[in-house]
Amino acid sequence: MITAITFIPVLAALAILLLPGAGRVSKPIALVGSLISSLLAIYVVIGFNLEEGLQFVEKYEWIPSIGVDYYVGIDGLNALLILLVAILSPIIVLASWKIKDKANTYFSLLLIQFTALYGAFTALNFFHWFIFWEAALVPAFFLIKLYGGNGRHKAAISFFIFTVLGSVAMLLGMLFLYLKTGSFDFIELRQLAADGVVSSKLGDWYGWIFLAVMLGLWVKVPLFPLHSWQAPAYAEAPVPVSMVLTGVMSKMGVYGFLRLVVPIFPEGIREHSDILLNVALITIIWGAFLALRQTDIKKVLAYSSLNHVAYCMFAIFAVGAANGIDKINAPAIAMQGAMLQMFAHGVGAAGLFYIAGKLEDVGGSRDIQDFGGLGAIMPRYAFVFGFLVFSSLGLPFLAGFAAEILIFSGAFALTPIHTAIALLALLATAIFLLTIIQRIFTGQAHDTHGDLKEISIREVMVISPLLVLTVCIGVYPTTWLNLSNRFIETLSTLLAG
Amino acid sequence: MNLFDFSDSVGWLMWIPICPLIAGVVLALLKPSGKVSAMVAIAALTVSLGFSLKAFAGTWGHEAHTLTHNFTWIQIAGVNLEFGVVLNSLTGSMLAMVSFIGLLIFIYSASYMSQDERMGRFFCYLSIFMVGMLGLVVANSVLMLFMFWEIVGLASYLLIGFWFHKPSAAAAAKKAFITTRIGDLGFLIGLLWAFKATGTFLFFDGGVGILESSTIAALASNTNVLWGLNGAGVIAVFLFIGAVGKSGQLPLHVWLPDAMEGPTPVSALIHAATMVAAGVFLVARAFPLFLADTAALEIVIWIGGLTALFAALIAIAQYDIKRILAYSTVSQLGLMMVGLGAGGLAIQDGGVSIGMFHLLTHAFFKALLFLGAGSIIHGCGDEQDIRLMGGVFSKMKISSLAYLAGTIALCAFPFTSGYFSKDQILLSAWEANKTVFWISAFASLLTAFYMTRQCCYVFLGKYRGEGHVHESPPLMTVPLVILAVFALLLGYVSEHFYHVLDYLSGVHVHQHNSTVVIISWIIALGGISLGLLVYARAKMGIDDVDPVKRLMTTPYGWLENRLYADELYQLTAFKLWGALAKAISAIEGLIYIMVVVATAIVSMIGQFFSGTIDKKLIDQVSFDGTCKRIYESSQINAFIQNGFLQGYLRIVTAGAVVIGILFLLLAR
Amino acid sequence: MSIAFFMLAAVAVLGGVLAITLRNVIHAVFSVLLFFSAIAGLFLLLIAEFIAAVQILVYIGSVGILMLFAIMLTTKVMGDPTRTVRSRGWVWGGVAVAALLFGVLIPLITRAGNTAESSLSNFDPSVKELGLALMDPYFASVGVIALLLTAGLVGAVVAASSASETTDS
Amino acid sequence: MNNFIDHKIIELGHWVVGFFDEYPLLKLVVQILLYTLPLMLSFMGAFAFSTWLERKGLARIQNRPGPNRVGIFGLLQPMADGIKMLLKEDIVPEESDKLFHLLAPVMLMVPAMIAIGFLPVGDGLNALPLDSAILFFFAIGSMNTIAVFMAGWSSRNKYSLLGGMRAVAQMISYEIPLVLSAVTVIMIAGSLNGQVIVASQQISGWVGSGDVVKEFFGQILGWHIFKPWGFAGFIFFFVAALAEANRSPFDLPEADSEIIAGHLTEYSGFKYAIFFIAEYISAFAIAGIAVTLFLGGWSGPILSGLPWFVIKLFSLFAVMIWIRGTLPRLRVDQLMGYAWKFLMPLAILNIFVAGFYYFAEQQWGTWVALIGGWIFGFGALQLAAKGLSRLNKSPLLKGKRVYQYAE
Amino acid sequence: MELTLNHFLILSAILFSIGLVGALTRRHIIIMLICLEIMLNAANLNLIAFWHFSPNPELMHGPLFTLFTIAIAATEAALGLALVLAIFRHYQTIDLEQIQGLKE
Repeated sequence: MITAITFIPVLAALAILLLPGAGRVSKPIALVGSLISSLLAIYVVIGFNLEEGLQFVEKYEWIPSIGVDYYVGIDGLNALLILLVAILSPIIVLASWKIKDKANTYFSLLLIQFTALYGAFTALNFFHWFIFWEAALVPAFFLIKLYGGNGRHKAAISFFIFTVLGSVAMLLGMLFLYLKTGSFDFIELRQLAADGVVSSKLGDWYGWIFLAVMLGLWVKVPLFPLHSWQAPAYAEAPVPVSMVLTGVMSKMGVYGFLRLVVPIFPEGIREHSDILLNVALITIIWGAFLALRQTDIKKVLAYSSLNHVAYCMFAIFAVGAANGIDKINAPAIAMQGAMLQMFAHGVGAAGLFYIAGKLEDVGGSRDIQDFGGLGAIMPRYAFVFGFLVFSSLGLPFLAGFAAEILIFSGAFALTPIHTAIALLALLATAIFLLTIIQRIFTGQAHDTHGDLKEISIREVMVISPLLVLTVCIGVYPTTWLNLSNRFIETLSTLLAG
Repeated sequence: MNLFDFSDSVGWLMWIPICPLIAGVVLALLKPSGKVSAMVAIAALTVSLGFSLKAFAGTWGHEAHTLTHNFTWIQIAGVNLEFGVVLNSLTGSMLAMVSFIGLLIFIYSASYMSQDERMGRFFCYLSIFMVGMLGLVVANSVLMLFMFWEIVGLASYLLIGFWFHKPSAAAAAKKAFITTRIGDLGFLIGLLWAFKATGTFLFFDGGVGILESSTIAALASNTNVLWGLNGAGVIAVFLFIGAVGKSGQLPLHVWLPDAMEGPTPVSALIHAATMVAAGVFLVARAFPLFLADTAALEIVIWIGGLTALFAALIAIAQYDIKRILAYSTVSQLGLMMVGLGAGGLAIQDGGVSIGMFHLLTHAFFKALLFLGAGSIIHGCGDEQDIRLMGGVFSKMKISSLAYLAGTIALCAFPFTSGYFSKDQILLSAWEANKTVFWISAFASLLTAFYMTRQCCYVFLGKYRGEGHVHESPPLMTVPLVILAVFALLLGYVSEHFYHVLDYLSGVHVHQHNSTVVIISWIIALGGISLGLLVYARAKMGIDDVDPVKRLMTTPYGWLENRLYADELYQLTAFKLWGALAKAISAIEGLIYIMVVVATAIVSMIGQFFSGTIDKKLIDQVSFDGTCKRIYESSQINAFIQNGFLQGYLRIVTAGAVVIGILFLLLAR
Repeated sequence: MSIAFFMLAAVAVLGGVLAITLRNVIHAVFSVLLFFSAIAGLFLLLIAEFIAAVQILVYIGSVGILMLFAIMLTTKVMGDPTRTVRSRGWVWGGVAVAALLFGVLIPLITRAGNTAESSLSNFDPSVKELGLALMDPYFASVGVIALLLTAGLVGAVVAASSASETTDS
Repeated sequence: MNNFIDHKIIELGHWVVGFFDEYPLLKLVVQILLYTLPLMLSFMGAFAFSTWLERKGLARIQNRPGPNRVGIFGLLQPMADGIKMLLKEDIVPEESDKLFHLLAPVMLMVPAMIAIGFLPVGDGLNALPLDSAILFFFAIGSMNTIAVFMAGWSSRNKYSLLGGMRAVAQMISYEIPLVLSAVTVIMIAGSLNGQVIVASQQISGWVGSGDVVKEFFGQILGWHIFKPWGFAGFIFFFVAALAEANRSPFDLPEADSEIIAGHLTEYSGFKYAIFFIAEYISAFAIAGIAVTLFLGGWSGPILSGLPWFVIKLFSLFAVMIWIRGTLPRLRVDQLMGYAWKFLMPLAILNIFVAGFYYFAEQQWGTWVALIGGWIFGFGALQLAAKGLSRLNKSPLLKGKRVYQYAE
Repeated sequence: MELTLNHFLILSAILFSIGLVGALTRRHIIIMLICLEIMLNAANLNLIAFWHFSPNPELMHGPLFTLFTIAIAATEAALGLALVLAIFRHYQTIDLEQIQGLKE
């Protein structure tokens, strides 16, 4: 079933590229392809039995000699993320309805991207996972390069180099690990790590390998020192691609941590928890404060997504810093908070980028100073924009708040001071988002913008699922949290130890 | 959570915030015309009022009794974060007050905003505000309270910035939201701390809740957790920070005067009755925590007192009618805080009622004042500067009279509602802390003074603005009269209210101290007479210098500029904030440069490799080199293959010779 | 006998040398014919009459004529076929051959040391045995030679005739 | 009859040599001289007589007296011509290649002389009794083409060169039918040696049988000419011989009307004489070979070897003169076409016929072979001849004449 | 002085060298062909000499092979000259120096 989900988009992509007449109808094919796989994914997630562990497992021998097999399965961790991809992919295809030139290459690349994402989230064997991990990179690179804004070349290249370097480090680390432990399988590795085989085998290399593996994910999330690729890449990418990047790609980094680093190197995280915590904190503050000074709306959103994703990492590292489980099981709450934040931010950020993109399409420029007083001209746009801003701001009863409250309540119990500082960033987020609204929607409208046309109902419909979802997550998050409840519980106890 | 069973449990309390929510959603999505939206909002609010009165009636009899109904919001790994509703006398009274005054304001604004084409949107925001406020009041879980608290913040942002085409309004909205947001951070930390310490968010959870005596005792046990406060005290202080933010106490008061940018009903609703009250309500709600730590109460008193004095001083030098009222609200709130703090110190459990009663009375007469001001402004052709008004009394009889009633209540003229509530505060302040008493007393004096100043400016003399002043329509004046009646007569029912508000101990301790009574009389009458003395015959034109200003020009100047509070923030907080941002972006630039340098190095290395090694070594030397050698060598023998027949033969013979010689030598 | 040998040898060498040194091609051809007849004489000396006859018939009779015809056809009518010049770098050719001759051939021969006496006195070769030998063991090679000759004939005709067709001016 | 004269000559020779026994070297020289001098002198005499005979014959054919002033019946006319030749000034063209101009007549004379050596003049009388005499004869025959060419070229005269080239071409192209027709006889006789061939023409059974009639006819009927392939062979051989010797219908090179005297234009005086002599001697040589191959050589019923040979020789020569007198000259392309497209194929066919004849003779005896040969063999040849002649219809008759150069 | 094989071998070697020298030095194609013929004849002479002095000449190897070589030499000469004609027609000269078709 999962293989079907993973490979349907690619088939659609091939159909677009290869079938003779497919060039003109690439859009509907892409939509249909992504819809089918997303419906299947949703069906799978709905059918996910909360009690059991790994389900929908498909395991085939791929390269038996070195223990590489095609191992796919859904457990608590990736159920939510599969759902995220499933929800976002049709919306992203719809969002790119306006792409005209070189449409079929665009849509085939996009579909390949979706396949890579499905694959990356469902893979349970490092080798197979790594292939999809890299595969996700390539189409993104080309999409940015070919269809991005005017600074796209540099952005695409730095995006590519950073992530590839990181993944090379990770690959080396994992290969070394494979050499020592003899297995690529995440589940096995987790078991080995649990009964101390990994740390004993690696001996004094443990630190280095831990660092190497973490580096690949570090760049992807991105965390503080290696984050400079993220903002230009998100800003220069075309709107749907930036939706993919913020919505799902950054979550791959966090997912990687939860899937790879946490179960296999729990001691590593515990040992270096304070450094890691500081880094996460710096990234949070970094994102927030940089966003303050930006005028390009997509850059602001990019930095804000840097900040939001850093919350997840902050939660994970906070769990690492915990010593033992107290009565409120803070590690579990923090980890669940991270999971929910991934999902919520994915939805929210994607919506925000879409709306920001619409501003660029309609208004022609990305600089918020060029606009003003749009509130009167485009009330519906203002409403949707405001709604999404407040959701990412962390307004209660919206997605942002639910995740953040979990993270903070969990993290505060573990590391109060850091969390307090992290809250500072909340304030900064509020400031820069509200300045955007103030700059764009209030005050006198520029004379040139008198003729700006309101965004059509259809465009609002495109992201209506996202809006509805933000409210659902905000009001009643348990439906989403149940999916990962059991898994996170075991994982957090493993990490908090 | 059974919303629909109205039997004993208090689940139905949730209906109170939900009704306006439904109205809000309906208004937002369907966007009906102005009149219809007003009807929808008012209807929803009347339903909530009904429930509120039912709740108020429920608590009338048995004060100390608290009914709760909790349900889990998120359940993680055995730990569940719960929401809940609570019904005790505090909730009941607040519900009644908020919904009643809200209704009056809704009706008032129905007419006030009738010309505005975005009236539907206005009532939607108002409904959202009521959702937040009512939700806040009924919340039993501190998390839920916080969430509604933020909803109130959002609503205030939307309402202040309603006329967003005015840049000042938008800026004010943003400023309001952010300042309250700072306060909220404190609140959030408090909340998290509570959760960390107690493991639950609920106030009353069958003995385990935060406000239950057992947990408070446990909290209070570890002393000197932070800044000399014990466990409970820390949480209390952090919660108080939230209150300071919301109620505009001293450090975070800057947003309140600017909030006047919003339409008058908004100012009335927010800055008189409800929103500002939320802060005080929070302190009241979490009073047991405060009681557990006297230091916390000390903080409360001091901040309250200073705010009162500070705001009162600024109010003297203001010319905008709404701004004066705003500052008076700030100072009154300070007094309420003093009431609570001093009450707590003086009569422990009873302290709540003192602060809360003043809140109730203040809500009424301040709402009256604001609405009155609204109708006066409306009458004077939307003119807000008092120097351009005057002689309104003759034109707008009803509004003026109602306004005067509100003024005397505010000045705590004997036997008005203000007198009863303020008197108690002064009494407890006398008990608790002499200096705070004198500060609050002086503040009250100033209050009386600037209110009379304002009345003289507005009502006496002749009309200094253009156009003609006309009385507001009945829809506006009727609520004024009702409020006036309440403002004046509520005092007599005070005794009963005190009883109700003492939900903690259930009994009301009467404090009586003759000197304090005399002082309060002097304050009230002295202030008014002083005001009349100075301003009765003063020239109050736009260009005339304010009499007080003539006396002490420079300090008056300071006051005019609101004691440079904004500028102070500008210099300190914002500059720091901007510096931090600048520093970070500088570092970011540095990192970016480092990255660029790194990639340059890498590409240089790459270049080196591709350049030297690849090009020179491999291309030239080895690969191309060999090719060239081969080519050259081929050239050589090509030289031979030049079609010159003899050449070939010669070579053949030469070959033969060589072979022959070899054969000779070898075959020997 | 040996006198005849030395005379014929001298004639042959003279013919050969003249053939390669004479500037006039026709004279060269005639000296070659002389050389061929000397060789025929040597064959006779070695009592191989049939071969001598064939040698005369083939070489002097037809190849000589062929050479003359070729010369006639390749020089412009009455052009001066005499102007032939040595090819460039002829010194090297000479040196190479000298080296070959004296360095290689002669030492080889002398070293071989086969000074066997002529043993032909007891055998009078006749054409009949030759004919029989041709037919019996070497029949296949006769066939091949026949084929070769026809092919040569046809080839020469084609090559030459194409020459005649296209001689334009 | 037992060749009485031949034996006598042989004894004479041995006798002369006997004088020089003690000087082996001298003996050798004398022996060589004995072999060569009488033959040469006799043929020189024959040449002189033949010039006279020819001029007389032609004259009689052309109904005129011919040379009758010098000596009786003009017999001394050759002597007169000889003396005239000697006295004539020997003009050598200034441009010509002096050496080869001189060498040409010599080159022509030498092969002619050697050729007559190979003839089996009499029983035991053979100057060069080689095993492959006939082959040698043809080899030597081919040498005189070189001489003709040398003459043509060295006289530096356009006409002489053209004439030389034409003569060379003619001689080469007729050499092949000549050899091929000779091949039939050699094939049947089984050897290239003159004596063996002559012997093969005596019917073995009859010659030694003593019966006078058989003895008489044995000598004659055995000749190859009476065999089908022999007769055809003789005709082809004789025609080719005429061309080889540049005689009569094929004497194009010296055709006066066309290119003056062909390769001889520049020769005068004694060199011309030598040319003339060489030509006649080679004609005699070829006639001699024809006699040996087809007319039984020196064998004859009554007279001994040598006289028969002489008679047969001069009769053939007479036929040549006869033909010269009557047949017109062939054009060059007809000449060439006749050789390549007519004579050669027939000669090859003749070889096959001879082959069958030999096979039939071995299988069913000579008579059957003879009769079958004549009927079938000769018939086939007749048929082939008719077919070839139709095939080679000369373009003249076919239609408009195509000029390659002239308009 | 009796004739021995060496005499003949030396003679044929000399003749062969003469042929070779001619071939290597003369520029005229026909001269080259002539020299070729000379070399071939030298070889034939060698053959016959070896046959003559061989222990069992009756096998007639020498003459046989010489026959074959002569036949081949004849055809070769014929073809060579025909080619020379063709070359002449193409190059209008038979001077080896100019005929440098192979030279690139």
